[in-house]
Amino acid sequence: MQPYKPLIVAFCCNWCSYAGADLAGNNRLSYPADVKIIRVPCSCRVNPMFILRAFQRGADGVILCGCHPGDCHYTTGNYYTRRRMSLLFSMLDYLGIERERTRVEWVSAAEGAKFAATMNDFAETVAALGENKRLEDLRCKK
Amino acid sequence: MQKINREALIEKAAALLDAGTVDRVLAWKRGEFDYDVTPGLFTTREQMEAELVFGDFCGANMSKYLIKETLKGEGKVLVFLKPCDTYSFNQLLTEHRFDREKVYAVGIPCEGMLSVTAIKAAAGDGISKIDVTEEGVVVETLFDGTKVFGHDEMLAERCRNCKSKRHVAYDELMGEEGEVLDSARFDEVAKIEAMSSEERFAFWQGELSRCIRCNACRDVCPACTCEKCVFGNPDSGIENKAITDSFEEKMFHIIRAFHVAGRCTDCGECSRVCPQQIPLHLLNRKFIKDANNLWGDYQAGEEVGSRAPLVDFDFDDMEPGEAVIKNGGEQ
Amino acid sequence: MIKEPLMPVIGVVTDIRIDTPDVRTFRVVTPNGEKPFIHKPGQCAMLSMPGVGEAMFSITSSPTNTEFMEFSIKKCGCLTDWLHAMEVGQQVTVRGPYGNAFPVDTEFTGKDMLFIAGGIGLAPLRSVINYCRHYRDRYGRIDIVYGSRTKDDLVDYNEIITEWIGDDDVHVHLTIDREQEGWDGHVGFVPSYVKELGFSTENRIGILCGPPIMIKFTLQGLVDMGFEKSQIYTTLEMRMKCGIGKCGRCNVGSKYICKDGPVFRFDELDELPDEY
Amino acid sequence: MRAISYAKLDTLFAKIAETHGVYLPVEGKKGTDYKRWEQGDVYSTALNSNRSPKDIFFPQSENLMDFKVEGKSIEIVDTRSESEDFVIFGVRACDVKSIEVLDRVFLKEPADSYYENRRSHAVIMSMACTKPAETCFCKTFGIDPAEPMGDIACWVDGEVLYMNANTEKGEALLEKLEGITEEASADAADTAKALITERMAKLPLAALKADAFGAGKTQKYFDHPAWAELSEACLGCGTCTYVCPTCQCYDIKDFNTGHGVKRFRCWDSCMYSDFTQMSAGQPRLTQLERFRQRFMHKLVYYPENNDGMFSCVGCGRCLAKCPIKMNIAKVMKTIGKENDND
Repeated sequence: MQPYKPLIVAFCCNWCSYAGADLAGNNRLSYPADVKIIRVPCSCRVNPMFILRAFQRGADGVILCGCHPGDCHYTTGNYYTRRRMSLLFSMLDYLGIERERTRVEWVSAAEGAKFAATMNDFAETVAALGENKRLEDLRCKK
Repeated sequence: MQKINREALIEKAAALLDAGTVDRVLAWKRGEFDYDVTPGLFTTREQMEAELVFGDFCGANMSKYLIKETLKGEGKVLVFLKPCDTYSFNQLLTEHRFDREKVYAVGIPCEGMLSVTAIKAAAGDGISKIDVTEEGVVVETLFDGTKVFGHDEMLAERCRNCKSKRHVAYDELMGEEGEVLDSARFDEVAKIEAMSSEERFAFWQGELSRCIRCNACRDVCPACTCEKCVFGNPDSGIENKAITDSFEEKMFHIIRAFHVAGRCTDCGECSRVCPQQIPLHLLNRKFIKDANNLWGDYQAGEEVGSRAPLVDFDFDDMEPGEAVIKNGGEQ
Repeated sequence: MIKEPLMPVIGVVTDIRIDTPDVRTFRVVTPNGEKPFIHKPGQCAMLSMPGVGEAMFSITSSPTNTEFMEFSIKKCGCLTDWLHAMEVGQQVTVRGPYGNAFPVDTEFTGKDMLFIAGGIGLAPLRSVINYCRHYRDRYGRIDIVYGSRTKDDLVDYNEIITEWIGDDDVHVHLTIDREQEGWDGHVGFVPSYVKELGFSTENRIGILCGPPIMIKFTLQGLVDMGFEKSQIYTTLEMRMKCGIGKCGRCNVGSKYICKDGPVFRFDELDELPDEY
Repeated sequence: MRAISYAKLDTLFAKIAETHGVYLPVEGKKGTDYKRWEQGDVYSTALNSNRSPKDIFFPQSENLMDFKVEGKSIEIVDTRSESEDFVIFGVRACDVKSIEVLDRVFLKEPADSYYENRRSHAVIMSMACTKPAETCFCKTFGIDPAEPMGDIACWVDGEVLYMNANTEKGEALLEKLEGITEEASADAADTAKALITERMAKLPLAALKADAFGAGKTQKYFDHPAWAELSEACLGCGTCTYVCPTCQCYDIKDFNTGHGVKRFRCWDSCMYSDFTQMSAGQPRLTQLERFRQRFMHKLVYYPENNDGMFSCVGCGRCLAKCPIKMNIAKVMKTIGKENDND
C-alpha cells in the first residue's frame, strides 16, 4: 500500500523562513511536494483563523515557520506568535485534534537544510496520522 | 454574612437618585416567573418598588450594559455589581470601553446564584414558585406538589466554583467584603485533559454539535465588545448564521474563546445563556489555565490596566511544542 | 423535475456599456441567445455570480425589447464590484421576474406621465419610459426630470440625447447639482427644479425614484403643487435573498418588497410603517 | 380510535420503520431533540424539545444547488432528490400548529420545492400534553393541547397509547398498524383529555389573551412607546428565533469549496444587525427596530396575510431560553395592556 501523502500548509515568514525555503530549493534539497508554502510578512501575522481555515480546506497538518526568537525583522513579532500558538495548539489538543498535526519551527534564512529536514520530518509525522478527519469540512472534500 | 435584599437595594438606589448622584439605575427587573429576571433601567423609586428584584436568579452581569448606557446622556448611572461582575467591570475599563466618571458602582455581596436549568432538570416542568429557605431550594410545582433540593446542588456551575467573593472595583460597598476563594474551577478542565485524544474529541463533538449559532455566548460576553465582530464579516467564512457543518461549530467556538483569551474574567455568562447548555466556560477556562500554567497566574480584571498574557511576552517563554505537552500532558 | 423558484438559469453577458464612472449597463441573454424571461416594466431579477453573491436588480430594458434584457448597475458592493470587473462573454445566473410592476396598462393609460429620477434612480424608470415611448399613443404628454451630481453621472445620457429628446411630445428636463464646464443646461437639485418647472396635477401620474433625500423633498414639492399621493408612484429597495416573500428580510409591515413591491403608490406607503 | 400498550412503543416504531423513516424526540445528554429512530431509542415525554420539529422540514442549513464555474461559463447542478416517506412521532399540539404556520409561508405560491418535498412525504403523529409547563400558553392562540391536530393524534392514559386519525394520510398509516394495535372506543381518551383541560386552566399564563393583536394593528402598535423599554436589554442574539418553531427567515449564501460552489440556505435571524444591512444603508438601525420587527411580525403582520392566524404558537421555548428573559408573553402583556381599558 502507498503511504498516505498528506497535504501540509506551511506559513513562512517573509524574512527568514521563506528565504530558508528558497535556499533549500537552491541547494536542491528535497522536501515533499505536498508542502504548500504561504508567505506571510511575519509569523505574527498568522491569525488563528488562518490555521483553522487551512484545515478546513483540506490540510492534514499546519506548520508555522518564523525567524528565531530575537531575530524578528519587526523585533518582537515572533515572541507574540510563540505565546499565541502555545495557547491555540493546546486548545486544539484539548478538543481532541491530534497535537502532531500542528507545529511551530524557527528557521532562519541560512537554514535551508533545516527547512528541508523540518518539512520531511513533519510530513512523515502527519503521514503516520493519516487523513485529517477531526477538523475537516466535508463540503471541501472532493 | 449579611444578606442584602431588594428593599436595601431600592433604599440605596432611591437615596442616590434623590441626592442627584445618579440619574438612572441599572438593575434586575421582575419577570413572568420567579426565575426569569431581565436586566432593566429604573429612574424612579416607584418603578423600583414595582419591578426591581434581587434574589437567587439575578445572575446577569450588568457590566457590559454600561458601554451602551454611559453613551446616553451626561448623568451618572448606578450599577449594582456582584463580586464576579466587578472583574468584568475592571476589564472593560482596562480596554477603555466606557467612561468611569459616568458610573457609580455599588458592590453587593453574592452567595451564589441558582441555575434555572438545574432546577428544571431536577423538578421537571410546571414550576409555580421557587423559594430559598433554610431547608434548601423549595420548588412548588403545578402538578407534583412541593419538592426540596439542596442549595449547593442547585447553584449555577460558576457559583459552585466561585473564584472570588471580593469586589475589585466599587464606589461604595454594601455588606461585608469577601475573600478571593481557592476555587476548584479548573478541575473539570483537568478531567478532560486527562482523557485520551479520542475521548476528548468525542466529548467536544458531542457538546459542540448541539450549537445552533445563536451567538448568545458572544453577545452576552462582557469581553466581546468589538463594534464589528469578525463573525459579522461575510468574508470570515463563519458569518452570524446558523451553522452549516461540524467544522464551523468548532471554528466558531475556538475563535470565540481565543478572541477573549487573556481578557476573559471567567464570569461564566456564556455558559449561563447557552440555550443548548454547552459548557462553554470549559473552553475559556482552558485558556486561562494554560496561560497561568505557562506564564504565571493572571486574573483578568483584577486590576485596571494590567497587561494580559497575550499582549506580553518573555524572552525565555516556552516553545509551543513543549507548551502543548506541558498543558495537555504526555499522551 | 419540479419547478423551483430559487433555481436560476444561465445568462450570458453579451454587451457591457459604460454609462458613468460607476454605472455600467449589462446586456444579458440565455446561452442560446434568447431573452431569459418575459417581464413587466418595474419588475426585478436576481443576478448572481456563484461564489460572489446574489442580489436583486431592476430590469432596465423595456418589456417591448424581445431580444435581450438589460441591467444598469451601480458599483457599490461586493457583487457589483465583481460585475463591473467582468468581461463580455461571462456567464452569470439570473432568476425572476420578481415583484409587481408599474400599472402601465391600467392606471397609467391615457394619462400624462411625469418621471422624476435622480442618479441611478433612472434605472428602474427606464423600462417604463421606454414602454411608454413604444406605445406612445396610449399616453399623453411625457415629462422626464432627471438630475445627477455631474454631467458624467447621468445614466443613459446617449439614449436620452439621441432618442428620447427627439420623440414626439416627450419633454426631457436635465439638471446637474453643480456648475460644470461644457454644461449649458439647468443647474440645481431635482426637487427645486421640479418646483421651478411646475406641473399641473390634472390627469397626471408622477413616478419618483432616486436617493431617499431626493424622494422626500420632491414628494413634498409635488404635494405642495396639489398632487394627490395616490397619483405618485415610487419603487423601493431592500436587502433581498429569496425574491418570493419567504426569507423575511424585505418585510415592511405586512408587505414584502420583493413580492408586493417594489412599486408602491405613496398613499399605500403611508399605510406601512416607516421602515424602508 | 386505535390503542396500543405504552410498553409496546418499540413494536409500533419498528412496524412504522418498515415503510417509513421515523423521527421522534429522544432524551440526549442535555435535553431532548428529534432524531431518527433506531432500535433502542426511547421516546422522550419531555414537553419541549430543544429544537422544534421545524428542523425536519426546514433544516438549519441545506444545500440548494451546486455550481461548477470554469472560465467564463457556469454549470448549474440540481442536487435535489425525492424525500423518503417519514413519520414524526410525538409532536406537541403547539408544534403541529407551527408546521401549519410554516406551510402558509413555504407552500404559498410560488411554493418552495425543498420544503414541499419533505412536507408532502411526512405523516405527523401528534401527542397530547398531559403535563404542560408554566411557560406554556398555546391556548392564547386557540390551540387545544387536548385535541392536537396532525395526521394522527395520540393520547397517553396510564399504560395505553390511543391514536386517532385526523386525515386520510393518518388513516392509511393506522390501517397499516392494525396488526399490532387494538380497536378502542371513540371516547377512550376522554379521561386523558379532561385531565389536560383541567390542568391547562391552572397555568400561570392561562389568562394571556391575543385579542389585542392581529391584522390591522400596525399603526396602533408600531410607534408604541414601550418598545424602547422592552428592547433595552436585548442582546441581539438569535436564540429566540432559532428555537422558535415558526420563525422562518433564512439566508442564501454561497460556499466556495475550492472545486465548485455550493449555494446553501441557512436560518437567519431578524435580531441580527446585519440581517437587513445593504451597501446603501440599513432600514432597521437599532435593536429596537429589530426587536419590534420580530414581535410585530408574529402578532400583526403575519395575521394580516394569513386570515388572522398568529405566527406564535405559545410553545414557551423563547420564555425558557432567552438569555435576558425577555419574551413574547411580556411583550403581549405590555403592548396589549391599554386594550384592557378599551
